[in-house]
Amino acid sequence: MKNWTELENSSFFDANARERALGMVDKGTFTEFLNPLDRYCSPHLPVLGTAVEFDDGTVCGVGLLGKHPVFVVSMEGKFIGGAIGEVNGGKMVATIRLALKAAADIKAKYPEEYAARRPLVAVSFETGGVRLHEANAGLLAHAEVMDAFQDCRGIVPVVAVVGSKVGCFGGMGFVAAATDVIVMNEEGRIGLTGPEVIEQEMGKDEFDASNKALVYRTTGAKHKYIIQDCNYLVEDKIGEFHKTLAEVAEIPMAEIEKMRRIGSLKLVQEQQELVKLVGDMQPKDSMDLWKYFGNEDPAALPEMTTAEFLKVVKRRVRS
Amino acid sequence: MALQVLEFEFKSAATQEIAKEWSHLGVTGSGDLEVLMEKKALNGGVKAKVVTPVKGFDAVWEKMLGKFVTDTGVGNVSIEINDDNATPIVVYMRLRQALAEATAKEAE
Amino acid sequence: MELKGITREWDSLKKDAAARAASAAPYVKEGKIVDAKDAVALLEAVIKPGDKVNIEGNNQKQADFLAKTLCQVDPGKVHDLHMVQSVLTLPEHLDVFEKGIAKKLDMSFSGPQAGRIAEFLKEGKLELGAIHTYLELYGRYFVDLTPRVALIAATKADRHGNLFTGFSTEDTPAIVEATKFRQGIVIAQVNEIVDELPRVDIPGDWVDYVIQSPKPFYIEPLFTRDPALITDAQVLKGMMAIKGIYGEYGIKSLNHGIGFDTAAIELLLPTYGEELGLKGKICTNFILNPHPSMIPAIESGWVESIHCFGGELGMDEYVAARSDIFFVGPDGSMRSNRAFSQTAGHYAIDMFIGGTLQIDPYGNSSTATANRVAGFGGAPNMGCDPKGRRHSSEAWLKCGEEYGVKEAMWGPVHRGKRLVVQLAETFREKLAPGFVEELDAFALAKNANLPIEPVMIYGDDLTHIITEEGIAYLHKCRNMEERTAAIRGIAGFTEVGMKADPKETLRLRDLGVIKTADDLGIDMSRANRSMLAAKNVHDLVVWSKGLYNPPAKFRNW
Amino acid sequence: MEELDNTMIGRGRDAIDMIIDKDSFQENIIDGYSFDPDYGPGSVVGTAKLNGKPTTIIANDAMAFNDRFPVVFGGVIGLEEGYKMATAVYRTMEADKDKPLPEKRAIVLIVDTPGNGPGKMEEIAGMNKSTGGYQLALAEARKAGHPIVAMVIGRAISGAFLCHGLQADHILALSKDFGTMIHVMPLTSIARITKMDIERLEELSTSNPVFAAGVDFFYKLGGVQEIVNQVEDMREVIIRHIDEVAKLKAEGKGELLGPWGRGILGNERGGRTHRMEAIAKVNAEFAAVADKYINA
Repeated sequence: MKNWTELENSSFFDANARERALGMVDKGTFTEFLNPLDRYCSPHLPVLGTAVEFDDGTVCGVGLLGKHPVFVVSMEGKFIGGAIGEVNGGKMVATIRLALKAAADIKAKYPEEYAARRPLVAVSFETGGVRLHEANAGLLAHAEVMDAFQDCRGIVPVVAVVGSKVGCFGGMGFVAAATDVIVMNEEGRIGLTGPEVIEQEMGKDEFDASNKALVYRTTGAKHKYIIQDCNYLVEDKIGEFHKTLAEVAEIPMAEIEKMRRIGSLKLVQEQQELVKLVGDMQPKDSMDLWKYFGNEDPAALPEMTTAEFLKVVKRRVRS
Repeated sequence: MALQVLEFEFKSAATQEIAKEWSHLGVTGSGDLEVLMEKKALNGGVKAKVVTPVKGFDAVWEKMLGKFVTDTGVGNVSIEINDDNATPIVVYMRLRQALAEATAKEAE
Repeated sequence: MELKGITREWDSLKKDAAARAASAAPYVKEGKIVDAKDAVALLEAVIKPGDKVNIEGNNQKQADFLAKTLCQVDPGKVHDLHMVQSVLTLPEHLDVFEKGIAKKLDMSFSGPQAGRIAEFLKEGKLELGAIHTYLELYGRYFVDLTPRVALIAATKADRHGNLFTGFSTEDTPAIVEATKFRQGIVIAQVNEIVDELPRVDIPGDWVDYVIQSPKPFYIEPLFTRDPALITDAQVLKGMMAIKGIYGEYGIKSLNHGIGFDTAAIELLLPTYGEELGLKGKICTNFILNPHPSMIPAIESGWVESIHCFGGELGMDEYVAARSDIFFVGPDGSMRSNRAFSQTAGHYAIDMFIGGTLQIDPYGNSSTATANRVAGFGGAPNMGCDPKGRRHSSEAWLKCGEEYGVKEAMWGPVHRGKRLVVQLAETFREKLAPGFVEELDAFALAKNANLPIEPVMIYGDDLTHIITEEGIAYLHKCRNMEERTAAIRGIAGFTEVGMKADPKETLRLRDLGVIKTADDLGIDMSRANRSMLAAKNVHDLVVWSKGLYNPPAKFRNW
Repeated sequence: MEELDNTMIGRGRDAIDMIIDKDSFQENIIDGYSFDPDYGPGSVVGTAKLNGKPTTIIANDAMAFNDRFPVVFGGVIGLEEGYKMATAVYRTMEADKDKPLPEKRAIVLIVDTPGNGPGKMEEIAGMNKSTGGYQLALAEARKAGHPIVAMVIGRAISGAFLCHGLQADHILALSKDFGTMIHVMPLTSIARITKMDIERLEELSTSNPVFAAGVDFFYKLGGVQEIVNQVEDMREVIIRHIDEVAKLKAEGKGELLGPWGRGILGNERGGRTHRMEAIAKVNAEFAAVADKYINA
C-alpha cells in the first residue's frame, strides 16, 4: 500500500476504488462499510458463472474532511465495469441516506455548529450503469439513489467525482447529473449513451467510437466544463480531489444550490436554452459549441494541460 | 457454469506470520484477482479458498499456492481469493504483494 | 562439339511492355497522370492473364485504392494472376482470388486475413507458393518472382512520375527496382499530385502511371502501444530482461518486437535502466520503427541511432526534429526502407527480442495457430544467428563464449553468437499456455497442406527465453536434454513446465542456465506500473514536448 | 414474439382516453401554463379530469417524430421530451403550491418508451441532464404530496423507465398478455454477455427474478405494485391507487411509496432480500462508529 503522501500524489485515474475512497478524505479517517472481511458478495453472480468481489465492486464508507463527515461511495470499474447490482446498489443507497441521518443528529447535537460539521456525500463514479447480471435490481437501485439525492437537497451537498477509466455512463450518467457539484479530472467522462451504442445507432461515419479524441470531445471533462456540466476541473491527483472536496464542504448550502445544473424549473429552462442552441446549430462536433462560446481555436483546447486550459477557456454563460 | 470453489490446506515451515489481523489487496478485474489474508491459528499451516469461473485448473491452483507457501514460509494464515481468469504469474505476484501488505507496519 | 547460340528475340519483355503501354495510352491525361475513374480500365489494359502482380502493402502503408481497383477488373480479361506481395492485410487482397482474378500467391505475412487464406487453401481457391520472410521475398523479386506489374503507394507525385514516399518509403524501392529494371510496369497511387516534391525517393522514369487516389492510402498505427495497457507482469519480465540480458551482455545494437513486453522494456530504460547505471552501455543503436514508447528513452539520452523499416502514424514531426537519431533526408523528413532495415536487422545487430505465442520443449517458437496462415514477416530474419556475420562485438562474443557446444561445433575457431530472445508468459490471457508439447504449427501445416511447419524462430537459433518464472540461457546447454530441462524449468504450470524435474531445475540454476527474478536480485514487489517512464499516451506526448501527435484512437483527451 | 392484437404498444394517446373522464384531456395545458405544441413531440403532457379531479397526464407518443432531433421516434425520450416532461411536473407543483396536501393533484404517467435519445447531439448537449431533470422533478413532486401513479402500457425499457416511471409512488403494469415489456435488456442479450444458454437463463430466472425480462419478475421485486389484467380496468385501478397513495401521504407514510417503498415491497415479496440486508448491515456498521464522525 502506498503511504499517505504517495497516495495523495498518485493518479486518480489509475487508482482503484478503495484508494480513491481512502485518499479523498482526511488521512486515516476512512471507515469502510461492508468491507472485504464482511465478504458480502453478490448472491446472483455465482449461478451465472461470473466472478465475485468481496465488496461487490463498490467501496462505501465514511471519513472526515475537517469536522465534516463525508459519506463516500467509490465504484470499481475493473469489476464488471463498475456496474450496479442489488448488493452494491443497496450499499450505495444506505450510505447516502446515512448522510441525512448524520445531518439530523449533528443538527440536534450541535445546532450552532451545523455549517462547520455539515456532512457531505461524495460519489466516485466509475460505471456503465446497470449490471446486466442482476439488471432489474440494479435498475431499481438507480431510482432509489435519485430519490435519496432529492432528499439531500438543501441539507447535505452531494458531490459527483468523475475521473476514472470507465467514466460514468448509462443510468449513472443521469444520477451524476443530479448531484449538486461535479468534480472531474481531464480524463473523466460523463454521458448517457456509451460511444459504441451511438456508433451502432448512427453509423461509423457519423460517430466512430474508436476515435477516442472524438469520444472525449463529446463526453469528456473539458467539454463538460465548457458547457457548465462540471464545476471543478482538477489535475489528475487524488490529493487534488481531496482538496476540492474539502473546499466544497465549506461552501454555504445556498451557494451549493447555485452550482447545480438540474433540479428546478429555472434550471430546466436554462438547459432548454442549450438544447435550442444545439437544435438550431446541429453541431457535428462539440468544438462547434466551444467556438460558439467564444473559444477562437477550439482544436487547441484538448491539447492543453489542465492548468493552461483553465487559464484560457471560455465557458457557456449561465443565465 | 457456476463458479468453482476450491479449498486447500498446506503445511508450512511457518517462518513468518502476517502482522495485521487481516489484510486485503487487489481487484477482481478481468485477468486479475483479490486476496484476503486473515490471521488464524492453524498450527502453522495455511488454508486457502479460491472462487473462480475457470474450470480445470484445480491442480495448478494447488501447486501455485503451495509454491507461494514454500517460497515465503508464511504460516497461520487463511487466504481467500476471488479470481477472474488471472494467469499464474498475476496470481503469484498478487500473493507476494498481498503478503508484503499484510506484514507491513501501518503506513505512516 | 560445335557450340551454337540460340536464335530468339532478346528484348521481348521491352516490346511487350511497349505494347501494353500503347493500349493504356488513351487513359493517360497529362504526363503520367491517370484519373482515378480510369483506374480499372488502366489495369485491364496493362495486366495480362498469368502475370506476376505485386500490390504494395505492408503492415503499415497500403496501396489500398489499387487493391480495390484490381478487384473490379473483368475476370474475363484479367485472370490467373500470380500475386507476389509482402503482406495480405486488406479483404481485397483475397477477394481477387475469390473472383478468379488471381490464382497463385507468394507472400510474407498476413494479419487479419490469415483465417481466410487457410479457408481458401482448403477450398482450392488459392494456390500457395511459399510463405517467406521479407528479405527472402525481396530476394526472390530479383530471381524468380519478379513482378510484371507493380501497384505501389506513395505520398506525393509530380506529373513526371517522380515520387515522394518519405516517412513511409518502406518496401517501395525494392519493388520498383525489381519491376522496372526487368521491363515491368509500375503504377503508383498517390495521396497528392504536386508541382514540386520535397525530395525524390523514386525517380520518375521508373514509374509509368500515377493516380491520385480518392482517399489517402490506409496506414495502420501498428507500432503504437498504449502504456496504460502494460501489465505488472510485463514490467517484471522487462526488469528481468534489462538486468539479466541487456545489462549482462552489454547489448548495444538491437531490434525490438512490437508487443507490450518490449514496450515495457522501452519504458523501463529511463527508470530501472538508469538505476542500474546502464545508460550508454546498452540500447544505443536500434533497428526499429519509430515506436512512440521509445520517446522517453530517446529524450533521456539513451539512444544514438534508429533506422526504421517504416513510419508510424503521428511520429513524423517528432522524428524529423530528432535528425541526430533518425535517418532524415535533406528535405527534413525521415526515409524508412524496409529492405535495408531488414538487412541491418539480420547482420548488424547483436540481439533480437520479441514476444511469441508458443514455445515447444525444443525451443521452437511460433505465433502460428491451427487455422490461420499468417507468416512471420521479418521476425525470422532477425530472430536467427546470421551465418554470414563476420564482425564482432562484445555482446556477440560473450554469447559465443558461453555457447555450450562450441568446442564440438566450432573447434578452435573464435566465433560469436547473435542473441535471439523470446519473451513469453507461461499463460496468456484466457489461460492459453505459452509452452506446449507440440506447436500449433504442426496442426496448421496439416490443415493447410504446407510442406513445412511455420516455425517463427527455430530452436537452434533461440538463445534465451524469459518468462515470469525466470530466464533460460539456452545457448549454454550442452545437449538437447539439458535444453529441454531448462525450458521446462521456466515453463511454470503449463504441461511443459509440469514435467520439470525440480532437482534438475535447481542444478541448472546453480549452473546459471536458469536465473529466476530472485537469482537476479529483482524485488518482485517493485515490479509494477509505477516503474514505467510513461504511464499513458498523454505522458508520451509530454515527453515529446508536443511533437508526437497520436492518432485519434489513442487519445484519452 | 407472437402477434398480439390487443397490445397497447404505440398507443399512448389511446390509453389517455381509456383512462381519463370522457373528452376531458386538454393537451399542452397545465393550470394557466401552455406548452409550445411543436416542442418535444415525442411526449404528451396536459391536464385531464380523472374521477372529476384535475390530473396531470404525462405520456409518450410513439407515432411522433422530432425534426430537430431525429433519434426521437417510436416513443423515444429525447432532449426536448425530457425537459418538457420535467416542466409539466414543475408546472403541476406550481399550480397547487398553496393547496393543502389532500388537494395536491395527481400525476399519471402513461409509460410506453423504448429508450432515451442515443445520439451524438444528445450527448453533446447532455442527454443525462434531460432525463435526470425529469426524475428530480418527479421526486420533488412526490415528496411535495402529489400522488404519482405510473401505468406501464407497453415498453418500459431500462433508462427510459427510470426516467418515466420509476420515480412514481406506485407503478402499475398491464399483464404480459398485452405484450408489455419491462426490462433492461432482453434475455438474449444477457445470454450473449454472460455466454450462457438462453434455456439455462430462462430456467434460472424462474427462481431468481433479478435479471429476467418481464412484468411478473418486476412484480416479485416490488418494481410493479399491481398487475392489471384488462385494459378496461386501467382507469379504475389507477383511481384506486391514487387514493391509496394520497391516503398514505396524509398519514405521513411516504416511506412506503416511491423507490424506497418498492424496496420494502421487494423484500416482502421475497424478490429483493439482499438489498435490505446490505442496508441493515451498513446502518449497523455506521452506528458502531458514528460517534467518531458526529462528534469530530
